[in-house]
Amino acid sequence: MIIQGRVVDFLFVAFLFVLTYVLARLTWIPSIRKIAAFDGIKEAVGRAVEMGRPVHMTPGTGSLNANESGPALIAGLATIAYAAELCASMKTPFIISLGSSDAIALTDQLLRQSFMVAGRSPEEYDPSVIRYFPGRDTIGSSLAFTNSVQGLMAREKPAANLMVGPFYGEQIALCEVAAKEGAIQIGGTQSTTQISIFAALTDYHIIGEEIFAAGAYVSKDPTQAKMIAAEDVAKIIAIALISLNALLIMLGLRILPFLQV
Amino acid sequence: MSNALRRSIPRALTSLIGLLLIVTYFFQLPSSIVDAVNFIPRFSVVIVAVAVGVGAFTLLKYHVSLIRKREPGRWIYSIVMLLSLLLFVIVGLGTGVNSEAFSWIYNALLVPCSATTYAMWCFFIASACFRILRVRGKQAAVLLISAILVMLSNAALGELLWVNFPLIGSWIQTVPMMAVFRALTIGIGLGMILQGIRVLLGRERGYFGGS
Amino acid sequence: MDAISLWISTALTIFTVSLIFKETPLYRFAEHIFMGTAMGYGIVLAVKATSDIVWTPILNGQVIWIMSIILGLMLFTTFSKKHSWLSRYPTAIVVSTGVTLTMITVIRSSFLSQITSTFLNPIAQPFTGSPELAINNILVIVIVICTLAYFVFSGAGTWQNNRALMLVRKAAIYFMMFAFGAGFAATVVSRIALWVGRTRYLLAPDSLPITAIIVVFTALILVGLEPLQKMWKKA
Amino acid sequence: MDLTERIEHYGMPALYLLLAIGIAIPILHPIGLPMVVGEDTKTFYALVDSLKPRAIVHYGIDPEIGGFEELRSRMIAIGAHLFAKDARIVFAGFDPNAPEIYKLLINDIGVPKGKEYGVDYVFLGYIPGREIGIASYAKDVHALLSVDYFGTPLQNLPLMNDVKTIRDFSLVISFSSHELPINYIQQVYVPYHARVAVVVIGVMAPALKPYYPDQIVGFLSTPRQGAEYELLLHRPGIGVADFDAQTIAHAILLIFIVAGNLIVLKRRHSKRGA
Repeated sequence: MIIQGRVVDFLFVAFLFVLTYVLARLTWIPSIRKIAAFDGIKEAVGRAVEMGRPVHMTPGTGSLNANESGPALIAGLATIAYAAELCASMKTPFIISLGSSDAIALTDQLLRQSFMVAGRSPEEYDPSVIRYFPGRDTIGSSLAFTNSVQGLMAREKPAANLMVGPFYGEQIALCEVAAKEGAIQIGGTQSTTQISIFAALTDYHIIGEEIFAAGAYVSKDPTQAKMIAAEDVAKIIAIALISLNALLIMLGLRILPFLQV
Repeated sequence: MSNALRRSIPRALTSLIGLLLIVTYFFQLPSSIVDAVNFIPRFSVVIVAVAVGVGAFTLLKYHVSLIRKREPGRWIYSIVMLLSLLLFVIVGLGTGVNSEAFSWIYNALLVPCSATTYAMWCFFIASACFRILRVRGKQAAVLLISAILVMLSNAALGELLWVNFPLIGSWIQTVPMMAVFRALTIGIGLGMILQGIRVLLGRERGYFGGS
Repeated sequence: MDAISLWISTALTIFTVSLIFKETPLYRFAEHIFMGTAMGYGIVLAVKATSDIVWTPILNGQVIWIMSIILGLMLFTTFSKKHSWLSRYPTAIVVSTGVTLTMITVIRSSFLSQITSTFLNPIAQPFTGSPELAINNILVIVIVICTLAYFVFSGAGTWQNNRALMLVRKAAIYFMMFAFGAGFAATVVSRIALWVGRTRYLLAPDSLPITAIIVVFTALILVGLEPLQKMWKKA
Repeated sequence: MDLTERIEHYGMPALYLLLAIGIAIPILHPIGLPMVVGEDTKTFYALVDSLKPRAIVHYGIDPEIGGFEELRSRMIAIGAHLFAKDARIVFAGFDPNAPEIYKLLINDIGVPKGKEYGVDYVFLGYIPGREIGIASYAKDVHALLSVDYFGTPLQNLPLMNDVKTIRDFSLVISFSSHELPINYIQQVYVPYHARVAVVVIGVMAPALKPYYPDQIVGFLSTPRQGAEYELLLHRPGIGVADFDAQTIAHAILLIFIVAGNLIVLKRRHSKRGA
């Protein structure tokens, strides 16, 4: 039996699973709207090549197994893997600041893959591009990470600064230090309290959920676009529910109780 | 076989664990099964704790290489880093986290550094205001207007100009801002769910399966 | 607090904050102290957490917990070129728990309950509600719908080119910019408060003289270091 | 170099210096800039003021150490007010920083003469488990804890003998820098309908505002309300100094925002001219 109070939740997840399955079977391939920020990554890497300065990337701090920060970290790493691929194919140096010790192995694997996709030999990949600083998963606060990355950016003077992942306020410091070095900045996070800072401070802002679209957006795999389409269907359902309720409630009918089961 | 060990089995493991966790969350199952599945999150907590060693090793490896190379302007600081790390670990593991010595080091070294790194955000937000809040275009103008309205309503200055300023600020935060953030929350939630499905199906690029 | 720790913590405070002007050896010194102590603290916490969770059950005969340690140690294979694939097993466990646990909680907290809290009455019970409430409710509904519609990605070049939808997306951008401005400004007060607190610490009666001495010293380094280095090179 | 270039070049360091000095002045010598006391503060003040003598109040020390500074003036003023109203206070925290903050706080509040530990106030220390911790605390304090922070058995503390569940509290206040107050609402208000008042840092305000005034009876979310509270209490302290510092800092920021926009205007103008 389904646990009480979780029926609607379950139906919804089941619906999404079925939807993705059905969409994956179809031959129809949805076309995905352009996300300017992802094209900004290309521009940023290109600028780093021109200026002969490195690209700095960070997925923020947090733990892979934690609520919310885990998915955001994976989304950030997907974007970073793409940017690293661009850097590798243009032979431009890059630095990755990690604040999550459990993500080191994953990052290492992703970077090897990026080098291979970019057509470089795995021997050319130098694991020391991954700089680790104790972050939220280790000491419960991101301040040591922030402090070290500030120093790193002030010394290495990156031409571009890519920040995608879980951030908890430290991005204001990272953005300002990078701005002082004249870096072009791209940022995005899942935390609603922190989105505004990125929107105000970065040149290209990956807004909210767009960070989760990264992998799908940059890959040529048509299934990925179908996953995005499934998300769109759910969003349209949300819009429909809200508008439907607005109409019905004026007529004195309530659909709210059905969603609270 | 080797490909199975390297790729397929980890991928299958991911899907299996995810499925087990979903099923135990939604369905009423015998407590023996629930207890067994509850082992998984606790296992992963231990893995994350052990992973700190991987982090420490990565950090040490980099700094030891700086010291070996006698990197100008860097290696001396790497020694400082190593020494403070050693001091903390020796005192912490030797005398325990509740000892006097440990809390002395904690309060003299770690607390001022973290408090100051945090407090510096005051200067960074100030320079961000100066640098960013400029009318460069229509969108920037909208951002500037709402930012100034909220700032005025938070400080006494707005109130001196007009008594109702604080009301404007709180209206902006409770109506339009809240509405936008609610929509963003819905979208981000969906993004996370779909990402979860991608991971479980082995289709997420940020995870091994994506290629 | 005793005098030595007062000197040390005041010095670290001022050295750290000096980064806003320039990166100097003073900042670098404080930075590496912080890095080292934080890592050390992290190690101590991790050792304690591991032994707290694992040690007692193992002593009670639950040998399966040794597996969790072994899985954790498998992450270290990332440093070897040949065996790094072994690290995929622990990563698989960590990632799938993180992703799945988020997934099942987010359905309620970020999706369903956010939708149900937008179940507002646009005319706010015409006979009892206030006109302001009605306007606010309509605004909330419109903004939520526009912003949601902005994030519909698929259908580019086909039905998304609809005039009305383009207008909705444009409106959504302005709504978002307005919200981001407010969200940005709302953090200003808290951020200023942080430095106010630090200033209060630096200017407390017993640390005031120490602060003065270290500020002067730091200022001298900030201003004088570069000319000095140039002179040194010339000589 | 013309004026706009000069502003661009020297603007940042000048802004930093002015800000540091502008904040330092009122900390050394509070100015006492004029202010209007807001409705939320008046409501909160009346809430505490209407407590009956010997009423029991839960004082939740739930901020992170970094968020404490922003809450400090409000925590002190409300604590002092509770003591002045002869309320009995149970200090406890659901954030690991609670013990550190308690030591600073009790020193700041200054326990009035005649108030005795164990009779008029107790400190239960840090209670782990966040939401689960709050739920078990609300259900039965004695089942959750057997000793206070200092190791004294709860039955030896006269105050704790009058406390069993959350229903014994006339008022439950949470001071926090993160989402713990939401857990209070879920675990204390929803099941027991206890009177919950919440004091948070500005960043958390949007998250909690929707609950006020339906689920929570008092809500403070900006540091200036600390100053307002001090004025109502006739006990000017760090809140007033904080408020002066905030006002000066905001004035400096606004001046620099105007200067930044002048640069943009000037550039646009000169481009058109050229």
